[in-house]
Amino acid sequence: MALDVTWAVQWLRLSAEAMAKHRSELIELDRAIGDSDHGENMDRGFKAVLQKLAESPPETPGAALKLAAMALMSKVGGAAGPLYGTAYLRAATAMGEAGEIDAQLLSEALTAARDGVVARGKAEPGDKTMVDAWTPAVDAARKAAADGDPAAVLEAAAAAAEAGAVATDPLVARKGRASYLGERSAGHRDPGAASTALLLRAAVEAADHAAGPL
Amino acid sequence: MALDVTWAVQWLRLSAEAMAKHRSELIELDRAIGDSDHGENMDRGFKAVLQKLAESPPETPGAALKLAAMALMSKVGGAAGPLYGTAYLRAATAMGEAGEIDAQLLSEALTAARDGVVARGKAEPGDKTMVDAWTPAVDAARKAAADGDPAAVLEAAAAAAEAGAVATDPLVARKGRASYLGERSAGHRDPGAASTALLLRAAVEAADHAAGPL
Amino acid sequence: MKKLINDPQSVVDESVEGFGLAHADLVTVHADPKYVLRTDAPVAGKVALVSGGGSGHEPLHAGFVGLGMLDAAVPGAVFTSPTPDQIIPATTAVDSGAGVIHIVKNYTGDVLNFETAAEMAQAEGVHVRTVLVNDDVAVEDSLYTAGRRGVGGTVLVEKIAGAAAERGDDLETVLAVAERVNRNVRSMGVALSACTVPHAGAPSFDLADDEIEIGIGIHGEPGRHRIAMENADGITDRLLQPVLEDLRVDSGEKVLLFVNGMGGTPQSELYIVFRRAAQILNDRGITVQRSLVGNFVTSLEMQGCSISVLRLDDEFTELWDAPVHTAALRWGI
Amino acid sequence: MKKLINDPQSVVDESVEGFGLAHADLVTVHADPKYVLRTDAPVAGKVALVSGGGSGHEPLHAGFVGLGMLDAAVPGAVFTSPTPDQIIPATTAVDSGAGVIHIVKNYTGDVLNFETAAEMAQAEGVHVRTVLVNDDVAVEDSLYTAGRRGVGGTVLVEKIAGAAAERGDDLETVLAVAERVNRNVRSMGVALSACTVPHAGAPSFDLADDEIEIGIGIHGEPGRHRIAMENADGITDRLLQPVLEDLRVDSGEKVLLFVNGMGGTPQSELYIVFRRAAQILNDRGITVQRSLVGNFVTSLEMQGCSISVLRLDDEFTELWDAPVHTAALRWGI
Ligand SMILES: Nc1ncnc2c1ncn2[C@@H]1O[C@H](COP(=O)(O)OP(=O)(O)O)[C@@H](O)[C@H]1O
Ligand SMILES: Nc1ncnc2c1ncn2[C@@H]1O[C@H](COP(=O)(O)OP(=O)(O)O)[C@@H](O)[C@H]1O
Ligand SMILES: [Mg+2]
Ligand SMILES: [Mg+2]
Ligand SMILES: [Mg+2]
Ligand SMILES: [Mg+2]
Repeated sequence: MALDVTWAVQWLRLSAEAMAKHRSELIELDRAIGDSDHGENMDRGFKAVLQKLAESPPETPGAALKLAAMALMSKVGGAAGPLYGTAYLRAATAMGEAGEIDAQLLSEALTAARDGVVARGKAEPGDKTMVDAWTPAVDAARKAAADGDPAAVLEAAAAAAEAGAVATDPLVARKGRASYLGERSAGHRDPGAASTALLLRAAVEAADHAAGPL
Repeated sequence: MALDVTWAVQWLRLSAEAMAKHRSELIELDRAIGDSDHGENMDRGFKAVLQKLAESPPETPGAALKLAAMALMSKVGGAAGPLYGTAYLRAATAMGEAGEIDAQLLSEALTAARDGVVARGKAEPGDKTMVDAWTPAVDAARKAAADGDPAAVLEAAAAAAEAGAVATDPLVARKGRASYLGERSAGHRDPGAASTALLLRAAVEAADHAAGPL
Repeated sequence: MKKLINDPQSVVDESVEGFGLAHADLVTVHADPKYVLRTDAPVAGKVALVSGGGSGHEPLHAGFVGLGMLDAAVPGAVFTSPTPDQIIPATTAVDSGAGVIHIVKNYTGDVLNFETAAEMAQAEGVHVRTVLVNDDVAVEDSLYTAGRRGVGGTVLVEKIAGAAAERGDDLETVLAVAERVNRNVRSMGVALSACTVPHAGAPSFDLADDEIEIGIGIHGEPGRHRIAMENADGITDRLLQPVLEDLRVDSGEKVLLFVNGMGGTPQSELYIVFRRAAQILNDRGITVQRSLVGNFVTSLEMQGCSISVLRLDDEFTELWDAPVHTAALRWGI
Repeated sequence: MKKLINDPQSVVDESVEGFGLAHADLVTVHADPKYVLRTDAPVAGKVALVSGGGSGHEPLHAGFVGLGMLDAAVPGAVFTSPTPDQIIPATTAVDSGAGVIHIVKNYTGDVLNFETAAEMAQAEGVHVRTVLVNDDVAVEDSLYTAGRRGVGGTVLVEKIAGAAAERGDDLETVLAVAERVNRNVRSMGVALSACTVPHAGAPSFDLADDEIEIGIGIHGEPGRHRIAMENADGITDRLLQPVLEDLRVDSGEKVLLFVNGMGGTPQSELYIVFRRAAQILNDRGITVQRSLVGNFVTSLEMQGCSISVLRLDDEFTELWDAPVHTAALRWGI
């Protein structure tokens, strides 16, 4: 199974589906410790991604992610917009012109994405942000990359991101809007970590699809 | 039993008690078809009456009612303030300098009060206003006056006012704030008719008190 | 009931006191009896305007005391008209000899209390004239009611008559201007929620989550009818149509469009209503020459709005544009 | 959820469109990407001020576009910061060559989006400087948070820096004024009720009938702690004390006292809070030299208020008093 542009486009489509499907859930998470907009923002952003995809179909995985980055940057707003925008842009840059993404390149792209989030947001692991999903995902991806199977890399990343998101529950936020709540932020999942996990799961599903008929 | 200044003062005191006790009930009536203030207005007004009574004790029943008229006029506000103010002023004028009010004078004073309300408010019987309590009260008082017992006049007036207030329930208001509701005003008691009944009942009780020890 | 108050009985006292502290450059507050004067009252040779009514409609009326508008405001208890013992001294205090106009919203209580006060001030030698504001088209059948209520249009009467007084018009001329504004303005309101009168402690009416009250007044009283919730454009249509019908404003005419918030509705929503109303007027060939959007005649924290349309002529426009300096309306100075 | 809206997704579009229709003399609205310009922008030789942020805080920011204040406002989705593709064209549109200042409330989203936009506008040759407003003392421990939020003080920064720009100060001077305002203002807010974000459909937090949230921001986010309901004086004390402590304002100093409504609180209650706050300042020998009371930085229909205190010096007072002509603040013109 190859992670080519078909996979990348499918990933973005399934991401859009996931954001629409989990919109209320992400709003609800953000309502508890933020300002009730994360699901709305992500849904709006990925709808814009779909539109861009229809307007100008990309030719490489990197181009697909770059297109997504631009759409997210200009339509999501809030903290998540620039953070995801940077993440996708850095990943796209890492992928370069490659027509197919192998396990190694995939793990490098995920690492670049995470580094982009950290560079923009300056959050550290444990601050109860999307970094707490990205960082374990990157660690798991790098480990899995040794075996050379990109699908396994994706699965490892998604599973680790999911665990990372769950692990934000007890944390006290130190970055982003939830940090204003201090101790009261504990006991709730970080919305951005949750959306990161959903997006990485969509990447796995896209790879499954790409393996079978579309 | 004589309706002298002691009775008049007692009437005003018991009126104040009744307004305080039924404050919420009158607010609730006004909430349904008005603006939720009648009980508050009357309570505030009669508290002012009590204060005036303490400051300058009146020497005749007429003086007591005049004092009440002035206090009500300046503290009740809304529609009820000028209407009750006029009623008490006209009654006071009818009573003149008399030290004791006999049945005939009492019925004349009640008539003058009612006429004052009508002159100011221009409501007709059936318009769902306090006139619907005052008018039957006056009719009953005049009939009872023939027997010469002022206590019986008061009782007749109070009972008729109570019945008149109850009879406003099905009416559609044509005067005052409730008239804006049109048909929707039916099915609720008029707050002003209800307070008129309470005030006339207080007059009866004052006469009972005046008969026994104060 | 949660309110930023200390005691339901002291709401008006403390609020008016705070108003006086915040706007000491504009107004002088008299505590007992309670009324609010322009600091420079009486203004020599000027016809004075006095208005008043129940409290709970802020900024009406005290927020409109100042140059180019009211000379005095007389606040009653919440939703309860003020009493003659307040209105009389306010009236005499602002009279420069040129006479005083009482701007009275048409409610039985306000009418009766101002009537008494006018009579007594007149007896003290003040020339008092009264204009009754009754712009509310929600009251359909004025023969069988206390007559149309004064609502949003009141601000427009106060502003335009205030400018006429400020430019030096005499008593009868200012009165005629005020009456002409009243004849040329119509309003209608909607409530999405009731308000809670502090001393009552309970909402002034009960409204289900999917219901709205059409044709409400400004005292938290229920409206003429209750309908299922609609979108903003639908509600705007329902408010504007009776206003336009009653005002009989034609294509080619110019109007002032006033979208007034009832107190608890965010400004963003008022502009959504304004947008639709302006579109409708535009479609009918009516020019929106002036506009006003905001909380001016409120019902405590009620959610909802009213729409007022005033037919403009050159004189009205000139008087509207004339300088005004009050706590709630200010321009040209 | 009952709101005067047509569709949760079109709230900002329609509201800003209505705003443009109502204030066509003051502003030009660009629909896509969305931003609001002073009609006469770019003003030759003048440093331009651009602000923006999530919608739902009206009149902030579009209500402050006009002479003596902002040159452009950039509204995001409700409670969501705008994006660089809006901020960049707004920035270039108002630049006369004298440079542009971004007034940014300190929230991660606003900071990141304005940062990106500033970088790109800079790359297009516009001199962009940024002032971060962070006046909210409710955020106590800024080392372990995203830092203090920008709340009520934002209006004061916009007004005073706007006046400096209007009088012809250069880029660095206006920036210095803006930063000096920010250093001299502190705020703290309370919510009596939550607000409902249109697209969310549910209140932004749940509050019992006898509870209030102290230290709220302006995005419907919960505050720092929740306490039992208190009276207005008690609440005012709780808000004002940390403000005064943090600002370290002393007897003999002069301040501007700003009581800001969160959107759903009646004006009468704001004046009750103002009264108490003015009394406390007075008791401490601090002079309330200027005051501002009203809904200026709101959270939709939230009930509650914030108190801001700005330490005044002669320059600030002069700049505060300078003419301003915007939809929401106007004087001297
Ligand atoms: N400094 C930061 N670094 C990394 N992620 C952050 C940072 N600040 C916020 N986030 C992420 O952004 C999410 C909130 O996104 P969103 O609700 O869309 O924006 P906003 O907080 O502006 O409303 C948080 O749940 C968190 O995961
Ligand atoms: N025109 C009128 N004639 C007689 N009584 C009236 C008239 N208008 C109102 N009322 C009486 O006044 C009562 C309302 O008083 P109140 O609530 O104190 O004043 P408001 O209506 O100004 O709030 C009504 O219930 C009615 O009995
Ligand atoms: Mg959010
Ligand atoms: Mg009433
Ligand atoms: Mg009343
Ligand atoms: Mg947000």
